[in-house]
Amino acid sequence: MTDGRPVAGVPLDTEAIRKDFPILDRTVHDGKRLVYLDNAASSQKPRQVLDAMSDYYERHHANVHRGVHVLAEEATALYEGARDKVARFVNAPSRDEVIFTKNASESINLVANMLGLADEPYRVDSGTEIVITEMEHHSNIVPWQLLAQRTGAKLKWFGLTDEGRLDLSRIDEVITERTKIVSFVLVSNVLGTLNPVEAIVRRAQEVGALVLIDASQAAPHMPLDVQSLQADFVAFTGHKMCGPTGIGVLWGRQELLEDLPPFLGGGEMIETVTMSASTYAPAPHKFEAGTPPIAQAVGLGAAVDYLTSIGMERIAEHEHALTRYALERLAEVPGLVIVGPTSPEDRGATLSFTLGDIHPHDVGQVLDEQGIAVRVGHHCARPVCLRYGIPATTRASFYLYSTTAEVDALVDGLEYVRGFFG
Amino acid sequence: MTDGRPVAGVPLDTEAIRKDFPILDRTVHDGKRLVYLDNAASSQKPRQVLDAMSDYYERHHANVHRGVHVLAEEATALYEGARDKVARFVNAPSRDEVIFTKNASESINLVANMLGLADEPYRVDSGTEIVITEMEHHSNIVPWQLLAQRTGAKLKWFGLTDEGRLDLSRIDEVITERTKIVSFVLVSNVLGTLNPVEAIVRRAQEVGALVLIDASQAAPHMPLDVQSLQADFVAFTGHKMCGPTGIGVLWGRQELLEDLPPFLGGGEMIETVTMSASTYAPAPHKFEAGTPPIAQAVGLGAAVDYLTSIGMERIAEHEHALTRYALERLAEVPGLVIVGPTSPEDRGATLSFTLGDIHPHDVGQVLDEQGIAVRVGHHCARPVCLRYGIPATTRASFYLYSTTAEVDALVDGLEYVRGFFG
Amino acid sequence: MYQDVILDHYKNPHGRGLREGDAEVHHVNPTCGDEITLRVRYEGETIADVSYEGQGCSISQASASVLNELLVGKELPAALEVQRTFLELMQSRGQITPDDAMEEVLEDAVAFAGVSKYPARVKCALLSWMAWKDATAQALGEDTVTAGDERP
Amino acid sequence: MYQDVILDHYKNPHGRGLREGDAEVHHVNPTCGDEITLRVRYEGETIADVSYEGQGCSISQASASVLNELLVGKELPAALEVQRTFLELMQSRGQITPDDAMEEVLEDAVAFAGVSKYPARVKCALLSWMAWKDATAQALGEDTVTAGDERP
Ligand SMILES: Cc1ncc(COP(=O)(O)O)c(C=O)c1O
Ligand SMILES: Cc1ncc(COP(=O)(O)O)c(C=O)c1O
Repeated sequence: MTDGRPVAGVPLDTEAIRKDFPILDRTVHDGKRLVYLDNAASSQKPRQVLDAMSDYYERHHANVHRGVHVLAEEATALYEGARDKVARFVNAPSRDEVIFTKNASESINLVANMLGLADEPYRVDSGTEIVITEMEHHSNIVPWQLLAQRTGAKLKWFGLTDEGRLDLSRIDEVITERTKIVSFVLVSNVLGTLNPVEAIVRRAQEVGALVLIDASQAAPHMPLDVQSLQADFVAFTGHKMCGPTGIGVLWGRQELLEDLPPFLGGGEMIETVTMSASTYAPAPHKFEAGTPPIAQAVGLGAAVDYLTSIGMERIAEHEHALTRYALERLAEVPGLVIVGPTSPEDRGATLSFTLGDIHPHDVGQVLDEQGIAVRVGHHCARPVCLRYGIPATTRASFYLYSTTAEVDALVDGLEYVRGFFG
Repeated sequence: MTDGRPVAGVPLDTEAIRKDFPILDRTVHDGKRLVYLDNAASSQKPRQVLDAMSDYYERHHANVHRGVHVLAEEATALYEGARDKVARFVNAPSRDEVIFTKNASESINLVANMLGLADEPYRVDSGTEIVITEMEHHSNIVPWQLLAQRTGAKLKWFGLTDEGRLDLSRIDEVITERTKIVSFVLVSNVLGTLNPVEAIVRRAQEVGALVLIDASQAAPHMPLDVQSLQADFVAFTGHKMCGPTGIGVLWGRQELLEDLPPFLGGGEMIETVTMSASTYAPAPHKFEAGTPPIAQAVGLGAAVDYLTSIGMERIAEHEHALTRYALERLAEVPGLVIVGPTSPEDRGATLSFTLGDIHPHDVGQVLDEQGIAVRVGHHCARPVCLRYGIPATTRASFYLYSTTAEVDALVDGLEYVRGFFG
Repeated sequence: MYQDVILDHYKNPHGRGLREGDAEVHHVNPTCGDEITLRVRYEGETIADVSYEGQGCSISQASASVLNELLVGKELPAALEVQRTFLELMQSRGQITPDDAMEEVLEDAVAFAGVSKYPARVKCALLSWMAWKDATAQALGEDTVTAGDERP
Repeated sequence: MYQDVILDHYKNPHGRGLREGDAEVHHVNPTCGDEITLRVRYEGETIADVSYEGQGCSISQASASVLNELLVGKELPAALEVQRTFLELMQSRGQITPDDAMEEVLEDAVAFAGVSKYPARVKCALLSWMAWKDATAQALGEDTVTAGDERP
């Protein structure tokens, strides 16, 4: 099913797609078919991605960039080729704007640290402000808390409405002339909410603040165009988008990457080194200290090829339809309360909920016994739980290989859970 | 050959070992057999390691630590099991002292940044000193230059003798009461020199300075025992020791890891988060922000299993014998000058040299045409070249699968190079 | 893992609620958000009360209830023995099948043996026990709870 | 890739050594440590001299020698055309086989066509050419060297 051009509107052939993912054949707990609904935590990998990495290690591996031998040149071409692929995938104006990191968390920390070390006009220091939101993943909270502590800057945030959306009603008071950076999530990993980029970017631009968009839950699921987002930085992570663990991406606007100081020092990121001083290579290398995640970049490149061959539009449509179906079906379960938008508009395929008084840990465990893998807890976004006064949620999250039959299995599983603890 | 207990003194069966490494079967440039002598840049990977990673992705992948479903538990057990393996491999007193990073460069940057942010008595600031050596890899120079710039601390270093060894004659003037950290390489990636740990550690302890040992070129090649080294931190990298790219290790003494502040913020490294403040998980998790390199840890675990099954003592003996042979054979090549110790004592299996006036780039290229992969340039340790007044070197570096036949091929190749440019 | 004993304690917890105490601690299980606030009251070496409030899964709630049932009225050394035995069982990764001696010490708490196979849930089962040990240390002094740790 | 022409220039470089100039630049190829110090001297728009000192591989040395041979005596616009054509060839990743027109412009420099297949070496071949362009910009002003860059 990865042949031919993807055509929007034509539904995905999930049966064929599932054959690409070896793990989906697995059974758990004495022969129960695996129903994997934990895609917001990490996606599974198609054979195409695993093959690309094996082929890399079995035929082409060497360290990149400095070698004149065949393997070094092949490895470099594959690594830099992956950068080209990722650049095209997010419609980056230049391949040099794509920095490979180890995960989205490092991408965000990289920006936070650069801004703490930068010169004016970017410098975050006391007297300046950082703006995030209450629905961020810890990886988009803690780096800013650390930056605020280290620099004396003030951390502010947008709160949430009861419907699970950003409360932008006081946007002009939250984002002010003192704001240096606004960092927010495109799609929430708990609520599923798709946030209104334009309103936030417009206000940030008005006051001259930079914008970082955490696209970790968007890049895997919908077309992503860094130019139309109009942000300054976009971060995402490989393992959630059919790619391997150990790789993340930071896209940044070229002028910024030129102006901002390096963060980690080491091999690859230098131009010339003496014992007393060094100069740095141009971006992206300036921000890639040490041997990069070569095989992982190759794997991520294969992942974006795979996703592109299916078509991001079609994947988004598939997940949208599945979300609509799941919202309907879950509404049938007594005591189930969705945490986040309850209609399929402007939301991703991530559904968090509570089930009466039954603790999510127990929901998850009993679902697991039936072969259904969901995530339970605060999903690394504890402030969301605090906001809604709940200790934790159960979260089911879909991907291109998810099916309505799996939604049905979830609903049946939840009925069983209710019986068990009822 | 990976069955049975390794017995020191019994030579390696390189023929059997080579069968484990698929890439060593490759031919380059129209059928020339690959002679891979670029192991100091990166090693090749045995099938055992690739299989472990494929099996992980095909059967067990999920995000770690927070899941109650089967896959999440299996993935967590595999990831944390890899930590156990690495802890045993370096004889760490506790598994919690093993931090997974993305590469050795990140490991070193992590320490440098922690010390810049730490409280007394560890804090590096103006008035304090940092000590490194002139034979460091850029990854053990630039992080300290950046730290010195950011904090006002003074960067000092040990120079080199003409023989390619550390000049410790003025050790008491270099390491002083103001020294907070001494960071040095165990085995040089250019000179091959094995450095005298004890003398440096003793002096550092005298003045209460911390010690970081860069074991990137040692961990793959000899038994490593962090307890007998008596250092405070030891850094190394997966891809040079039969493991995958995208993973490095920082071992650190438990009390230090408890006292030192976190560096990167995000998921996994927290205990509890509110919008205004967070508390951090105990080490090692405190230092592992974001989704860790799960599959890469599994691969590294398989790599240390593989190396252990062969025996690090035997690998060291094999490489020592090969180095002795190579030093003898290379001495026959007219115009060839070894840069680094010329006798096999206290050195690793990395041989850098110059060949008359022929630029290393040309040496490397013409060797490559014969299928021989060496590295040329400054090997990310430019100060070494500056010290010896040369623009670059050619470097041949061996590993457990290297053979005397490959040394012979190198010597023949160099003769051809001389003829070509003669 | 959901033994009837566990479900019973979950549905009808013993001694829940915060009452007067000599020391209070608040423990959190960061991986799942389980929380417990726990107070101990001693009369000499005797545990006069263990009161608690918390939120969490059936395992953490049932375990606090079992703790209350088992420890209240015991002398500290005996209580510490129960705690240590429970810890040993929970850290066994499913390798220990409780024998008669263990059952005698642990009573209802043996029902948690199955939980030890689930690493993510072991912390839930231990939350209240760690909190109790911590609260006791605060009430009576650190050495009173560590004294026995060196036993072979 | 090692054409005889390249080896000849390497063994017998043209115009090597630093002589008087209107501007001097120092360029480094960080991936291999190749370095060049290069001076240009102009008489009006005519390149009166390109003198240089450097260390590096045969490719970078031969390329500097070829540059000297080709450019000295040329008018700036013609020299820029040579430079642009050479750049095009070197960035072709082995895809361009020089035709007659290109050979006429590049003369000896067509020998570098094979180098374009080796990404790690392209920078060596371009080092002196980048240095020359930079030195010319310093001597005559930035716009003199970029003027033609917009040509289709
Ligand atoms: C001695 C030494 N230190 C540090 C490093 C850096 O390792 P990595 O590039 O994997 O971060 C290397 C290898 O490149 C090395 O040889
Ligand atoms: C919204 C969001 N941001 C950031 C992250 C962090 O990604 P990673 O753990 O790969 O660094 C995640 C996933 O865990 C996420 O869902």
